[in-house]
Amino acid sequence: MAEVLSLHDAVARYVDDGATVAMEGFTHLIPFAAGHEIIRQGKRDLTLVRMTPDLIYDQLIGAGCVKKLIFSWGGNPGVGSLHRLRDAVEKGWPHKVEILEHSHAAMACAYEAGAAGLPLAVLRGYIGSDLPKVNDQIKFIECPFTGERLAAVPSIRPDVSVVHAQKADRKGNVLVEGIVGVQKEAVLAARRSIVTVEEIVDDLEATPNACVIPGWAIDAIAVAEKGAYPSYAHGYYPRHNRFYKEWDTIARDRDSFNAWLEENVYNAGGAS
Amino acid sequence: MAEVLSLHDAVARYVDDGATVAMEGFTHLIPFAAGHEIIRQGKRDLTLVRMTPDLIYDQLIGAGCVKKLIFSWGGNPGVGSLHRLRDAVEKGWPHKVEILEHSHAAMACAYEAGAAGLPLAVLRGYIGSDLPKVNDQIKFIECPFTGERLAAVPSIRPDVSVVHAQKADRKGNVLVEGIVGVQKEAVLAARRSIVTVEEIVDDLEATPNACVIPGWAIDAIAVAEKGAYPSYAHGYYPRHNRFYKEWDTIARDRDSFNAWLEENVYNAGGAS
Amino acid sequence: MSLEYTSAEMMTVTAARALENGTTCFVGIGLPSEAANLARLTHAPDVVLIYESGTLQTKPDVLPLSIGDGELCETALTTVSVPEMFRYWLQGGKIDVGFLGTAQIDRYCNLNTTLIGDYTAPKVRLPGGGGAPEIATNAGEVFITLKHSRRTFVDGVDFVTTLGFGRDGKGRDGVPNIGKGPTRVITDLCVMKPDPETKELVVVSLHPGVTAEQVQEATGWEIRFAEQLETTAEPSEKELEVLRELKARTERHHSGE
Amino acid sequence: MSLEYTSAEMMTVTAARALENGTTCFVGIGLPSEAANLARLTHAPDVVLIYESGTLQTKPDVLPLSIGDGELCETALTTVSVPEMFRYWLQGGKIDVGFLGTAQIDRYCNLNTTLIGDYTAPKVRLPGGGGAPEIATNAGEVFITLKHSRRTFVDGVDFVTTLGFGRDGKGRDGVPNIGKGPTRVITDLCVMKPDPETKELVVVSLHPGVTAEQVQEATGWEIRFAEQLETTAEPSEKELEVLRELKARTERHHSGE
Repeated sequence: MAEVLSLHDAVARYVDDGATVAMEGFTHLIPFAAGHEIIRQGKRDLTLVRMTPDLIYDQLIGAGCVKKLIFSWGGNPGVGSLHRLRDAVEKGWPHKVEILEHSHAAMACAYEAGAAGLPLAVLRGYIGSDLPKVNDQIKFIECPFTGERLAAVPSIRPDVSVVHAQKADRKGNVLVEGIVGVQKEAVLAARRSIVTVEEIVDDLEATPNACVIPGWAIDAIAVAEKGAYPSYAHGYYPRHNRFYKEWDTIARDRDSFNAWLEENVYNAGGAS
Repeated sequence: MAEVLSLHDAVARYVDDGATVAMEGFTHLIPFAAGHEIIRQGKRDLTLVRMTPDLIYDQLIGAGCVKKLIFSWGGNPGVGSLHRLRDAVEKGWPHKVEILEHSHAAMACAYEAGAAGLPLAVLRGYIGSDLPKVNDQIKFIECPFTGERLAAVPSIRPDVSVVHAQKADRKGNVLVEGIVGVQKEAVLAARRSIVTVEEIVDDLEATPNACVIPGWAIDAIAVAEKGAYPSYAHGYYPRHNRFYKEWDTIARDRDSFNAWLEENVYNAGGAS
Repeated sequence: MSLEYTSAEMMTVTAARALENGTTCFVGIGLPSEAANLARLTHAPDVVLIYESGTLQTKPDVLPLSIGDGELCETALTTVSVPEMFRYWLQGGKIDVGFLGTAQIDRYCNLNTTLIGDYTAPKVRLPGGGGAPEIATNAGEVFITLKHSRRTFVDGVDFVTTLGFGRDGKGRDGVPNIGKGPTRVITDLCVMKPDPETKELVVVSLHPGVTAEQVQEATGWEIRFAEQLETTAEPSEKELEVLRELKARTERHHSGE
Repeated sequence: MSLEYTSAEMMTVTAARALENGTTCFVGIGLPSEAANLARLTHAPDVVLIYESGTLQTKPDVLPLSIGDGELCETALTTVSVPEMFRYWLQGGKIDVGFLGTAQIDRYCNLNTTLIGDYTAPKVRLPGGGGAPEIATNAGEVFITLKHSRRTFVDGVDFVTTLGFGRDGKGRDGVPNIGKGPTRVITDLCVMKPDPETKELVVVSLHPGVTAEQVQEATGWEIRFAEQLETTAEPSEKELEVLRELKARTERHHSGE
C-alpha cells in the first residue's frame, strides 16, 4: 500500500547502496527530482537500468553514484553525446562504469516480462547484430512449434523502480498520461517502487482505460512539483529543450559539470 | 486501410468457408450482429476461436457453421451450459464439433503473441493440470536463464477476426472503451479484420492513451447498431441479462432453437 | 438469540469472513463473487476485487451475472486488457487470494470444471478451465467455495482442470514460483483445510447444527475431521441484512431488461 | 530556372520523396524525422508516422528534438506504451518502412551506432542501438539517410549494431520473417541502392552538380555506379518553402523555454 513520504524519506528508505535501480520515463516524465535526491544522499555502487539514460543518468554517473549501467540508447536526444557517460566509459572518470547494452525492443520486452513475472522475454530480435557478442545475457531459443530461432533476454526485475507521474489520489492511486513509456512495467516489475507526482488530488478523473497504477502496487508516493524538469509533464509544463542543448556545454567539461552539480543539486536543498 | 462496407458485404468478402475466425469481446461488445450475418450466409466448416464462446458461438454451432472450436471457457455466464455446444460435443448434433481447449491465461497470451507477430506465447501456466494431456498444442520449454519450466502455446493468428466497438471515425479509426478484452489483440493478430461499430462519427474524442485501433490496421468497418445485443456496449446500452437467462430454455431443445434461429436470424434480414 | 438463516447464507457469510481487509482478491463468478462482495460490504471495505475481465479494484453495487458486466467496469479503479490482467496482475504476483468455485473437488483439492466421464466421449461437458488453472497456481493462496454433496466431493476428480495438490498431494512440491494453493474450502456444511503435511482435506469446523455424519454422508471419500473440531460462528444480523439486500438488488437488476 | 538550395536540403527533399503516401513509417529522430515530416507536408499527407516513444500516426507541427517530445503525443491518433509499440506495431508487422540514420555504414548497409574502435576500450562511445536493430529487421523495408563522408561510409563498420545485409551480403538469406532490409540510401551527394544479387551498394543517382569522383572521394571503399546513372530531380519551390518554414518553426520553438 502506497505511503505518502517526503522525497528525502522515500529515497532514504528504498534506495540502498548497491541496489539495482530503474528510473524510467521515455523522454517524458523523467524523474529528475528523485535522481537529484539520490545524488544528494550520496548513494553508491548503483546498477542503473534505463532504456534511454538521458541527462538524469549522465548526472548520476558524473556524481559517482553508479557502478553499472544497463541501457539501450545513451545519448542526449537530438543534441549529441552524454559526456559524463562517455567520460566514465572511455576514461574512467570519476570511476569506471561497467555497461550492459541492449536494443530498445529487447529492453521494452524485458520490462514487460518483468511486470508479467516471467524470468525471460522472447522476441524476434538481434538478428545479424553484434550486440549478442558483447552481451552474454542475450541468448537464442528455438520455437517448439515452428523451429524459428528467437532471441531471449532475462526479464528486468529491479530492486526499486522510480518513476514520475502527473498525479496521485489520496489512496495513492497514480495516473500516468501521454507518453507512458515503460513506467507501469517498471513499477510492476520491481520489488519496491517510488512514484513522484506533480500533485495529490481528490479525484484522478481518469477515463475507463486510462493508465492508472493502483496504490497497493506502489510503495511510496512523494510529491515533487516540476519533478520531471527539464523533461516534461504532459498537461503541466513543456520540455525545456534549450536546457537539453545547454547541457552539452555544461557536461563536456568536468569542472563545469561539478560546478553545475554543486549549485543545482547539492545546494538546491530538495524536497525534505 | 479500412473500407466502410455493409455488414453483408464485409462478411461475404472476408469470411470464407473453412476459415479460422476469431470473434472476440470478453462478455462486453460481443459481435452478435456479425455472427448472425455469418449464419445467414450459411458459412461452413469454420474453425472458431474465442476465449468465452458465449451465446454467439452456441448459435453458430447450432446453425451448423462450425467444424472446430478453440476456447477456454464455454458456458452461459452466470446461467449454466451452452446447450448447442454440449449437444454438438456430446451427441454430434447437427454434426460433431472438434474442440481444442486452453485456459484463459494461455489464450490471452496466445492472442498477445499473435498481435506481437511471434509464433509462440510463453507463460507460467498449466502446472499440474490435465489440459496438456488432451491438447497437444501445449508444450513446455526451459528458461535458458533460470532453468524454470514454462508453458508454451502457439500464438493465435486467425484468418479473420471480427470485433464490435463503440465507434469509428470517417478514416476508419476505431475507439474501444470499457472492458476491452482481447479485441485489439484479435484484430492485430489476424490476417484480415472486420470491426462492426455502433456509429460512425466525425471525431472519436479519444483521450491520449485510449484504446484506438488505427484504420490502416483494419480491413472493413461495418455499422451495426446494437450490434453487440444481447451483450452490451459501454456507453450505449446495457447487457440484456434476462435474455441470457431465457437462452437456457431456448437452446435446451433443438426445435425451440431452430424456431428461434428462423425467426431471429434467418428472417431478420440483417444489415444489407 | 438465534437468527434464522439458510445453509447457503451460512456458506456465503463464512466464505466472506475468510477474506481479510486490504487483501487483493481475484474473484471467480458465482459463489466466490457473492462472498467477496459481502466481505467488501461488511468487515473488509478495502478488499481489492479483481475480475478476469480486466476490471481492477471494482465495487459493484449489484452482483455481476457474467464476469464482465458493465457494472464491474463502471465501478472499477481502471480496466485493463485481458492479456494484461493475466500477465501483469495475476502472473505478475499481485494477487493475494484467488477465490474459486468448482464442479468437482477431491481430497487433495484438485478441481474439475471440464467434464464428467471420459474426455473423448463425455457424459457431461462442463464449461472448462477459464481462469482457474493459473489463478490456482499464480495467486498467493486459494479459497474454494461450493455446495457440499457426493456429486461435488468425489473420490478422484474425472479430470484435473486446476491443480490443488495433485493426485498424490505432492503436486506443488519443488515447483518454483507457485502459490501456496488451496488453504480453505468452505461449503454449506463446514470449513475444511488441507493437512499441513499430507495436504489431504480435513474438516476443521462444522456449521451450527451440522453433524460429522452429515458431512461424511455428503462426501465421496472417508473424510478426516480435526481433533479440535470447532463450530463455525453464526452469521450476524448485519451480515445477513447486507447479504439479503445485495441479493435482492441483484435480483431486481437482472430481471429487468 | 534553377533554385538555390543547399546539399542538406537536397538530401532531405530526396529522402522525403522516397516515402509514398499512405505508407506506415517508423521514424528515427534527426534527418529521417525531418524527411518524413516534409513528405507528410507535401506529397504524402496520409503517410502514417510512428515514433518509438509510442506515438501512433502523429502530425507534429514542429520537428521533435527528442523522440518523445510532447508535440508528438498531442498530435497523435493515440499513444501506446513502449513495449506495445515494439511488440504489436513493429514486430507485429504493421510497419512498411523503417527510416533510419546512422553514424557509420558499410557497403552492405550494415549500420554502426555503437562505438568507434574496440568495444572494451572505445575511441568514441556512440549512443547505441536504440530501436534500430529491430526496426531494420522487422519493418517491411528500410530507408537510410545520412551525410556522405569517409567518416561515415567506411570499409567495414567497427561494429554491426544493425543488420543491413551482413558482412558478406548474405545476412538475410534464409532467415524467416525478416524484412527486405535497406532498399535505398540517401545522402547529400547521391542515392544508392543495394545490388539485387550481391546486396552491395550501387550509386543509382547523383544529385545535380555532384560528380562520381566526389562520391568516390567521400566513400571509404571503391564504390560501384549504375550503368544508367541518373541525375536526381531538383527540389521544387514548394518543397523548399515547406522545408524552410518547418525548420524555422522548429528553431523558434526549441530556442524558447
